[in-house]
Amino acid sequence: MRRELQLVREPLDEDSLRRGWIPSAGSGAVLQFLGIVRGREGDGAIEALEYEAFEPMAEHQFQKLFDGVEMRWPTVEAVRLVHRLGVVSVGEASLWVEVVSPHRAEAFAACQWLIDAMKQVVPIWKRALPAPER
Amino acid sequence: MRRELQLVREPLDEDSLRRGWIPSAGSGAVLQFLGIVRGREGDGAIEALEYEAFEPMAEHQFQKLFDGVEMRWPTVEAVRLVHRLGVVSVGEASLWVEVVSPHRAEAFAACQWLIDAMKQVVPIWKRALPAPER
Amino acid sequence: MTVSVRYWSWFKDLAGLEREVFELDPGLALGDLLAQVRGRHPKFEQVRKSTLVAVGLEYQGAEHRLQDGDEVSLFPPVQGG
Amino acid sequence: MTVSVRYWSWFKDLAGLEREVFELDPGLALGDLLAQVRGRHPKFEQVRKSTLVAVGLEYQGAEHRLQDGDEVSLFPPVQGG
Repeated sequence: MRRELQLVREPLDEDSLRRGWIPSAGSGAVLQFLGIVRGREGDGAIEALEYEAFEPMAEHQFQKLFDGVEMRWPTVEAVRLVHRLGVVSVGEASLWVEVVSPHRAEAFAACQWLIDAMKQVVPIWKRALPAPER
Repeated sequence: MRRELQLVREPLDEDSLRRGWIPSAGSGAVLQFLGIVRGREGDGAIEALEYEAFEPMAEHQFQKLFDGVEMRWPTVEAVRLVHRLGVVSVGEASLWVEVVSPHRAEAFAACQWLIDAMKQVVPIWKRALPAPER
Repeated sequence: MTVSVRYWSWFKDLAGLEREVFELDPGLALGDLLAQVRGRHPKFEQVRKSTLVAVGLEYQGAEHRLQDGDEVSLFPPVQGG
Repeated sequence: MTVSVRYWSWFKDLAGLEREVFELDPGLALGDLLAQVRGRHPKFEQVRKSTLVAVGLEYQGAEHRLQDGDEVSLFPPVQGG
Protein backbone atom coordinates (compact mmCIF):
# COMPACT_ATOMS: atom_id res chain seq x y z
CA MET A 1 0.00 0.00 0.00
CA ARG A 2 1.32 3.42 -0.93
CA ARG A 3 1.20 5.81 1.99
CA GLU A 4 1.91 9.46 2.39
CA LEU A 5 1.73 11.61 5.50
CA GLN A 6 2.24 15.33 5.84
CA LEU A 7 1.94 17.54 8.90
CA VAL A 8 2.04 21.03 7.40
CA ARG A 9 1.84 24.64 8.52
CA GLU A 10 0.66 26.13 5.23
CA PRO A 11 -2.82 26.03 3.68
CA LEU A 12 -3.53 22.83 1.79
CA ASP A 13 -3.32 23.02 -1.97
CA GLU A 14 -6.06 20.61 -2.94
CA ASP A 15 -5.43 20.82 -6.65
CA SER A 16 -1.80 19.81 -6.34
CA LEU A 17 -2.64 17.12 -3.78
CA ARG A 18 -5.09 15.76 -6.30
CA ARG A 19 -2.54 15.70 -9.07
CA GLY A 20 -0.28 13.74 -6.73
CA TRP A 21 -2.53 10.75 -7.21
CA ILE A 22 -1.25 8.13 -9.65
CA PRO A 23 -4.00 5.63 -10.44
CA SER A 24 -3.26 2.05 -11.29
CA ALA A 25 -5.37 0.05 -13.74
CA GLY A 26 -7.03 -1.54 -10.71
CA SER A 27 -8.09 1.69 -9.03
CA GLY A 28 -11.84 1.90 -9.17
CA ALA A 29 -12.58 4.18 -6.24
CA VAL A 30 -10.97 7.37 -4.99
CA LEU A 31 -12.43 8.86 -1.83
CA GLN A 32 -11.28 12.24 -0.60
CA PHE A 33 -12.31 13.81 2.67
CA LEU A 34 -11.76 17.41 3.69
CA GLY A 35 -12.25 18.52 7.27
CA ILE A 36 -12.98 22.25 7.32
CA VAL A 37 -12.74 24.61 10.31
CA ARG A 38 -16.28 25.73 11.11
CA GLY A 39 -17.30 29.19 12.24
CA ARG A 40 -18.57 27.99 15.60
CA GLU A 41 -16.97 25.79 18.21
CA GLY A 42 -19.02 24.87 21.26
CA ASP A 43 -20.86 28.01 22.33
CA GLY A 44 -19.24 30.79 20.43
CA ALA A 45 -18.14 32.20 17.12
CA ILE A 46 -14.50 31.54 16.38
CA GLU A 47 -11.98 32.97 14.01
CA ALA A 48 -9.62 30.03 13.78
CA LEU A 49 -8.43 26.85 15.43
CA GLU A 50 -4.85 26.47 16.53
CA TYR A 51 -3.52 22.94 16.23
CA GLU A 52 -0.60 21.65 18.30
CA ALA A 53 0.98 18.23 17.84
CA PHE A 54 3.56 16.03 19.51
CA GLU A 55 4.93 15.55 16.04
CA PRO A 56 7.22 12.49 16.26
CA MET A 57 4.54 10.57 18.16
CA ALA A 58 1.80 11.79 15.79
CA GLU A 59 3.81 10.54 12.82
CA HIS A 60 4.49 7.22 14.52
CA GLN A 61 0.82 6.74 15.45
CA PHE A 62 -0.32 7.65 11.93
CA GLN A 63 2.05 5.02 10.51
CA LYS A 64 0.56 2.45 12.88
CA LEU A 65 -2.91 3.44 11.67
CA PHE A 66 -1.77 3.03 8.06
CA ASP A 67 -0.55 -0.46 9.07
CA GLY A 68 -4.04 -1.01 10.48
CA VAL A 69 -5.67 -0.01 7.18
CA GLU A 70 -3.36 -2.35 5.29
CA MET A 71 -4.17 -5.23 7.61
CA ARG A 72 -7.94 -4.67 7.68
CA TRP A 73 -8.41 -3.82 3.97
CA PRO A 74 -5.59 -5.50 2.05
CA THR A 75 -6.96 -4.31 -1.28
CA VAL A 76 -6.55 -0.61 -0.44
CA GLU A 77 -3.87 0.70 -2.81
CA ALA A 78 -3.02 4.06 -1.33
CA VAL A 79 -3.68 6.28 1.65
CA ARG A 80 -2.60 9.88 1.76
CA LEU A 81 -3.24 12.13 4.74
CA VAL A 82 -2.37 15.76 5.34
CA HIS A 83 -3.04 17.45 8.68
CA ARG A 84 -2.44 21.12 9.28
CA LEU A 85 -0.75 22.43 12.40
CA GLY A 86 -0.66 25.97 13.75
CA VAL A 87 -3.43 28.47 13.10
CA VAL A 88 -6.12 27.34 10.63
CA SER A 89 -8.75 29.97 9.80
CA VAL A 90 -12.46 29.32 9.55
CA GLY A 91 -13.27 27.92 6.10
CA GLU A 92 -9.82 26.40 5.62
CA ALA A 93 -9.16 22.67 5.60
CA SER A 94 -7.42 21.23 8.64
CA LEU A 95 -7.47 17.67 7.32
CA TRP A 96 -7.30 16.06 3.89
CA VAL A 97 -7.51 12.28 3.50
CA GLU A 98 -7.51 10.22 0.32
CA VAL A 99 -8.10 6.48 0.05
CA VAL A 100 -7.73 4.66 -3.27
CA SER A 101 -9.01 1.12 -3.73
CA PRO A 102 -10.39 -1.20 -6.39
CA HIS A 103 -13.95 -0.94 -5.04
CA ARG A 104 -16.02 1.64 -3.25
CA ALA A 105 -16.89 -0.22 -0.06
CA GLU A 106 -13.37 -0.57 1.30
CA ALA A 107 -12.50 3.04 0.48
CA PHE A 108 -15.42 4.29 2.58
CA ALA A 109 -14.76 1.82 5.39
CA ALA A 110 -11.01 2.48 5.53
CA CYS A 111 -11.38 6.26 5.37
CA GLN A 112 -13.91 6.35 8.20
CA TRP A 113 -11.91 3.93 10.32
CA LEU A 114 -8.74 5.94 9.79
CA ILE A 115 -10.34 9.24 10.82
CA ASP A 116 -12.12 7.70 13.82
CA ALA A 117 -8.89 6.03 14.97
CA MET A 118 -6.92 9.24 14.44
CA LYS A 119 -9.31 10.99 16.81
CA GLN A 120 -8.54 8.35 19.43
CA VAL A 121 -4.77 8.06 19.31
CA VAL A 122 -2.90 10.70 17.30
CA PRO A 123 -1.55 13.38 19.67
CA ILE A 124 -2.90 16.53 18.07
CA TRP A 125 -4.86 19.11 20.05
CA LYS A 126 -6.78 22.19 19.09
CA ARG A 127 -7.58 25.48 20.73
CA ALA A 128 -10.31 27.85 19.56
CA LEU A 129 -9.32 31.42 18.79
CA PRO A 130 -12.52 33.39 19.46
CA ALA A 131 -13.80 35.89 16.94
CA PRO A 132 -13.44 39.51 18.07
CA GLU A 133 -16.61 40.85 19.67
CA ARG A 134 -18.65 43.08 17.43
CA MET B 1 -29.93 21.71 0.31
CA ARG B 2 -28.00 22.87 -2.73
CA ARG B 3 -28.03 20.25 -5.46
CA GLU B 4 -26.34 19.98 -8.78
CA LEU B 5 -26.58 17.22 -11.35
CA GLN B 6 -24.71 16.84 -14.60
CA LEU B 7 -24.82 14.04 -17.15
CA VAL B 8 -21.87 14.83 -19.37
CA ARG B 9 -20.11 13.41 -22.41
CA GLU B 10 -16.71 15.03 -21.81
CA PRO B 11 -14.00 14.02 -19.31
CA LEU B 12 -14.60 15.42 -15.83
CA ASP B 13 -12.52 18.41 -14.86
CA GLU B 14 -12.03 17.72 -11.17
CA ASP B 15 -10.20 20.93 -10.44
CA SER B 16 -12.99 23.10 -11.77
CA LEU B 17 -15.63 20.94 -10.08
CA ARG B 18 -13.78 21.46 -6.85
CA ARG B 19 -13.68 25.21 -7.29
CA GLY B 20 -17.44 25.09 -7.80
CA TRP B 21 -17.83 24.41 -4.10
CA ILE B 22 -18.86 27.40 -2.00
CA PRO B 23 -18.48 26.57 1.69
CA SER B 24 -20.71 28.11 4.32
CA ALA B 25 -19.45 28.89 7.83
CA GLY B 26 -21.19 25.71 8.95
CA SER B 27 -19.49 23.35 6.48
CA GLY B 28 -17.22 21.07 8.42
CA ALA B 29 -16.99 18.09 6.10
CA VAL B 30 -16.55 17.76 2.36
CA LEU B 31 -16.54 14.24 0.97
CA GLN B 32 -15.71 13.61 -2.66
CA PHE B 33 -15.96 10.28 -4.40
CA LEU B 34 -14.55 9.40 -7.79
CA GLY B 35 -15.54 6.22 -9.56
CA ILE B 36 -12.82 5.27 -12.04
CA VAL B 37 -13.09 2.87 -14.97
CA ARG B 38 -10.91 -0.12 -14.14
CA GLY B 39 -8.79 -2.03 -16.62
CA ARG B 40 -10.68 -5.27 -16.08
CA GLU B 41 -14.39 -5.99 -16.15
CA GLY B 42 -15.52 -9.50 -15.30
CA ASP B 43 -13.11 -11.86 -17.05
CA GLY B 44 -11.17 -9.73 -19.43
CA ALA B 45 -9.09 -6.67 -20.05
CA ILE B 46 -11.10 -3.73 -21.32
CA GLU B 47 -10.27 -0.49 -23.02
CA ALA B 48 -13.30 1.52 -21.98
CA LEU B 49 -16.87 1.38 -20.74
CA GLU B 50 -19.68 2.84 -22.81
CA TYR B 51 -22.47 4.33 -20.70
CA GLU B 52 -26.02 4.74 -22.00
CA ALA B 53 -28.79 6.50 -20.11
CA PHE B 54 -32.50 7.09 -20.40
CA GLU B 55 -31.66 10.68 -19.62
CA PRO B 56 -34.96 12.32 -18.60
CA MET B 57 -35.74 9.42 -16.29
CA ALA B 58 -32.18 9.35 -14.94
CA GLU B 59 -32.44 13.05 -14.09
CA HIS B 60 -35.83 12.57 -12.48
CA GLN B 61 -34.62 9.60 -10.42
CA PHE B 62 -31.50 11.48 -9.33
CA GLN B 63 -33.68 14.37 -8.15
CA LYS B 64 -35.78 11.94 -6.13
CA LEU B 65 -32.59 10.55 -4.57
CA PHE B 66 -31.48 14.09 -3.70
CA ASP B 67 -34.91 14.51 -2.04
CA GLY B 68 -34.13 11.29 -0.17
CA VAL B 69 -30.79 12.66 1.07
CA GLU B 70 -32.50 15.86 2.21
CA MET B 71 -35.14 13.92 4.09
CA ARG B 72 -32.76 11.43 5.74
CA TRP B 73 -29.93 13.87 6.55
CA PRO B 74 -31.49 17.32 6.93
CA THR B 75 -28.14 18.86 7.87
CA VAL B 76 -26.50 18.01 4.54
CA GLU B 77 -25.84 21.35 2.85
CA ALA B 78 -25.00 20.36 -0.68
CA VAL B 79 -24.86 17.40 -3.02
CA ARG B 80 -23.24 17.57 -6.42
CA LEU B 81 -23.12 14.62 -8.76
CA VAL B 82 -21.63 14.26 -12.23
CA HIS B 83 -22.03 11.08 -14.26
CA ARG B 84 -20.39 10.57 -17.61
CA LEU B 85 -22.20 9.07 -20.57
CA GLY B 86 -20.76 7.67 -23.79
CA VAL B 87 -17.31 6.13 -23.96
CA VAL B 88 -15.18 6.45 -20.81
CA SER B 89 -11.63 5.12 -21.11
CA VAL B 90 -9.87 3.06 -18.47
CA GLY B 91 -8.41 5.37 -15.83
CA GLU B 92 -10.99 8.08 -16.39
CA ALA B 93 -13.71 8.95 -13.88
CA SER B 94 -17.24 7.91 -14.75
CA LEU B 95 -18.74 9.30 -11.55
CA TRP B 96 -17.97 12.23 -9.27
CA VAL B 97 -20.00 12.84 -6.13
CA GLU B 98 -19.55 15.53 -3.49
CA VAL B 99 -21.44 15.81 -0.22
CA VAL B 100 -20.96 18.81 2.09
CA SER B 101 -22.26 18.78 5.66
CA PRO B 102 -21.52 20.23 9.09
CA HIS B 103 -20.14 16.93 10.39
CA ARG B 104 -18.36 13.94 8.94
CA ALA B 105 -20.80 11.16 9.79
CA GLU B 106 -23.70 12.38 7.68
CA ALA B 107 -21.44 13.13 4.71
CA PHE B 108 -20.21 9.52 4.66
CA ALA B 109 -23.68 8.08 5.25
CA ALA B 110 -25.39 10.27 2.65
CA CYS B 111 -22.71 9.70 0.01
CA GLN B 112 -22.81 5.92 0.39
CA TRP B 113 -26.61 5.86 0.44
CA LEU B 114 -26.79 8.01 -2.67
CA ILE B 115 -24.39 5.82 -4.67
CA ASP B 116 -26.04 2.59 -3.49
CA ALA B 117 -29.48 3.94 -4.36
CA MET B 118 -28.25 5.20 -7.74
CA LYS B 119 -27.13 1.67 -8.55
CA GLN B 120 -30.66 0.47 -7.82
CA VAL B 121 -32.85 2.97 -9.62
CA VAL B 122 -31.11 5.36 -12.02
CA PRO B 123 -31.45 4.08 -15.59
CA ILE B 124 -27.85 4.07 -16.73
CA TRP B 125 -26.24 1.01 -18.29
CA LYS B 126 -22.72 0.17 -19.28
CA ARG B 127 -21.11 -1.99 -21.91
CA ALA B 128 -17.47 -3.09 -21.84
CA LEU B 129 -15.34 -2.31 -24.87
CA PRO B 130 -12.71 -5.08 -24.83
CA ALA B 131 -9.04 -4.25 -25.21
CA PRO B 132 -7.54 -5.36 -28.52
CA GLU B 133 -5.80 -8.74 -28.24
CA ARG B 134 -2.05 -8.53 -28.00
CA MET C 1 -55.67 3.89 -26.65
CA THR C 2 -52.12 4.20 -27.94
CA VAL C 3 -49.10 3.37 -25.80
CA SER C 4 -45.53 3.44 -27.01
CA VAL C 5 -42.92 1.07 -25.69
CA ARG C 6 -39.21 1.88 -25.65
CA TYR C 7 -36.43 -0.68 -25.32
CA TRP C 8 -33.12 0.22 -23.71
CA SER C 9 -29.68 -1.39 -23.50
CA TRP C 10 -29.79 -5.05 -24.51
CA PHE C 11 -33.59 -5.04 -24.71
CA LYS C 12 -33.07 -2.94 -27.82
CA ASP C 13 -30.75 -5.63 -29.21
CA LEU C 14 -33.13 -8.45 -28.31
CA ALA C 15 -36.10 -6.63 -29.84
CA GLY C 16 -34.16 -5.40 -32.86
CA LEU C 17 -35.81 -2.01 -32.47
CA GLU C 18 -35.90 0.97 -30.11
CA ARG C 19 -39.56 1.78 -29.96
CA GLU C 20 -42.92 0.48 -31.06
CA VAL C 21 -46.55 1.38 -30.61
CA PHE C 22 -49.35 -0.74 -29.17
CA GLU C 23 -53.07 -0.18 -29.64
CA LEU C 24 -54.69 -1.26 -26.38
CA ASP C 25 -58.07 -1.41 -24.67
CA PRO C 26 -58.55 1.64 -22.46
CA GLY C 27 -57.37 1.17 -18.87
CA LEU C 28 -55.32 -1.94 -19.56
CA ALA C 29 -52.92 -2.92 -16.76
CA LEU C 30 -49.18 -2.68 -17.32
CA GLY C 31 -48.83 -6.44 -16.67
CA ASP C 32 -51.19 -7.19 -19.55
CA LEU C 33 -49.20 -4.98 -21.90
CA LEU C 34 -46.01 -6.77 -20.85
CA ALA C 35 -47.63 -10.10 -21.75
CA GLN C 36 -48.33 -8.72 -25.22
CA VAL C 37 -44.77 -7.40 -25.49
CA ARG C 38 -43.37 -10.81 -24.56
CA GLY C 39 -45.68 -12.36 -27.14
CA ARG C 40 -44.10 -10.20 -29.85
CA HIS C 41 -40.57 -10.66 -28.49
CA PRO C 42 -40.21 -14.21 -27.16
CA LYS C 43 -36.53 -13.56 -26.31
CA PHE C 44 -37.72 -11.28 -23.49
CA GLU C 45 -39.03 -14.36 -21.70
CA GLN C 46 -35.53 -15.56 -20.85
CA VAL C 47 -34.64 -12.23 -19.15
CA ARG C 48 -37.97 -11.86 -17.40
CA LYS C 49 -36.37 -11.65 -13.95
CA SER C 50 -33.92 -9.02 -15.16
CA THR C 51 -36.55 -6.67 -16.53
CA LEU C 52 -37.28 -3.23 -15.08
CA VAL C 53 -40.36 -1.37 -16.26
CA ALA C 54 -41.17 2.33 -16.10
CA VAL C 55 -44.14 4.36 -17.26
CA GLY C 56 -43.00 7.84 -18.13
CA LEU C 57 -40.20 8.59 -15.64
CA GLU C 58 -41.45 6.35 -12.80
CA TYR C 59 -41.13 2.66 -12.03
CA GLN C 60 -44.50 0.92 -11.98
CA GLY C 61 -45.82 -2.53 -11.08
CA ALA C 62 -48.01 -4.94 -13.05
CA GLU C 63 -51.25 -3.52 -11.60
CA HIS C 64 -50.60 0.00 -12.83
CA ARG C 65 -53.37 1.18 -15.21
CA LEU C 66 -52.12 2.61 -18.48
CA GLN C 67 -53.45 5.75 -20.08
CA ASP C 68 -53.59 6.89 -23.67
CA GLY C 69 -50.25 8.36 -24.74
CA ASP C 70 -48.20 6.66 -22.03
CA GLU C 71 -44.63 5.78 -22.79
CA VAL C 72 -43.51 2.49 -21.27
CA SER C 73 -39.80 1.66 -20.98
CA LEU C 74 -38.22 -1.77 -20.61
CA PHE C 75 -34.64 -2.12 -19.51
CA PRO C 76 -32.21 -4.34 -17.62
CA PRO C 77 -31.02 -3.76 -14.06
CA VAL C 78 -29.25 -0.42 -13.93
CA GLN C 79 -25.46 -0.16 -13.70
CA GLY C 80 -24.53 3.45 -13.10
CA GLY C 81 -21.35 4.44 -11.34
CA MET D 1 17.74 6.64 36.76
CA THR D 2 16.72 9.83 35.03
CA VAL D 3 13.36 10.19 33.29
CA SER D 4 12.09 13.37 31.67
CA VAL D 5 8.43 14.29 31.62
CA ARG D 6 6.87 16.49 28.96
CA TYR D 7 3.55 18.29 29.27
CA TRP D 8 1.39 19.04 26.24
CA SER D 9 -1.62 21.25 25.51
CA TRP D 10 -3.31 22.39 28.74
CA PHE D 11 -1.10 20.13 30.88
CA LYS D 12 1.64 22.60 30.01
CA ASP D 13 -0.55 25.47 31.26
CA LEU D 14 -1.52 23.61 34.44
CA ALA D 15 2.10 22.70 35.18
CA GLY D 16 3.46 26.08 34.16
CA LEU D 17 6.28 24.35 32.32
CA GLU D 18 6.94 22.13 29.32
CA ARG D 19 9.36 19.60 30.66
CA GLU D 20 11.00 18.49 33.85
CA VAL D 21 13.32 15.75 34.99
CA PHE D 22 12.73 13.14 37.68
CA GLU D 23 15.39 11.07 39.45
CA LEU D 24 13.82 7.68 40.09
CA ASP D 25 14.63 4.27 41.51
CA PRO D 26 15.61 1.88 38.70
CA GLY D 27 12.68 -0.06 37.23
CA LEU D 28 9.99 2.13 38.75
CA ALA D 29 6.53 1.62 37.24
CA LEU D 30 4.92 4.38 35.17
CA GLY D 31 2.02 4.55 37.64
CA ASP D 32 4.41 5.38 40.48
CA LEU D 33 6.00 8.18 38.47
CA LEU D 34 2.55 9.58 37.73
CA ALA D 35 1.84 9.66 41.47
CA GLN D 36 5.01 11.72 41.95
CA VAL D 37 4.03 14.00 39.06
CA ARG D 38 0.60 14.58 40.61
CA GLY D 39 2.32 15.29 43.93
CA ARG D 40 4.28 18.11 42.31
CA HIS D 41 1.31 19.35 40.27
CA PRO D 42 -1.86 18.97 42.35
CA LYS D 43 -3.95 20.54 39.57
CA PHE D 44 -3.40 17.36 37.53
CA GLU D 45 -5.60 15.52 40.04
CA GLN D 46 -8.76 17.22 38.74
CA VAL D 47 -8.09 16.07 35.14
CA ARG D 48 -6.97 12.58 36.08
CA LYS D 49 -9.63 10.90 33.92
CA SER D 50 -8.66 13.08 30.95
CA THR D 51 -4.98 12.18 31.05
CA LEU D 52 -3.21 10.20 28.33
CA VAL D 53 0.30 8.95 28.96
CA ALA D 54 2.98 7.87 26.52
CA VAL D 55 6.53 6.63 26.99
CA GLY D 56 8.56 7.60 23.97
CA LEU D 57 6.13 7.38 21.04
CA GLU D 58 3.84 4.69 22.50
CA TYR D 59 0.94 4.74 24.92
CA GLN D 60 1.67 2.78 28.09
CA GLY D 61 -0.27 1.69 31.15
CA ALA D 62 0.50 2.11 34.84
CA GLU D 63 2.37 -1.22 35.07
CA HIS D 64 4.91 -0.29 32.40
CA ARG D 65 8.49 -0.36 33.82
CA LEU D 66 10.49 2.78 33.10
CA GLN D 67 14.09 2.79 31.94
CA ASP D 68 16.86 5.29 32.34
CA GLY D 69 16.54 8.04 29.73
CA ASP D 70 12.84 7.48 29.02
CA GLU D 71 10.74 10.42 28.00
CA VAL D 72 7.22 10.35 29.40
CA SER D 73 4.48 12.56 27.91
CA LEU D 74 1.26 13.68 29.55
CA PHE D 75 -1.52 15.14 27.49
CA PRO D 76 -5.30 15.48 27.23
CA PRO D 77 -7.57 13.44 24.95
CA VAL D 78 -6.52 14.04 21.38
CA GLN D 79 -8.56 16.23 19.03
CA GLY D 80 -7.13 15.92 15.56
CA GLY D 81 -9.18 16.43 12.42
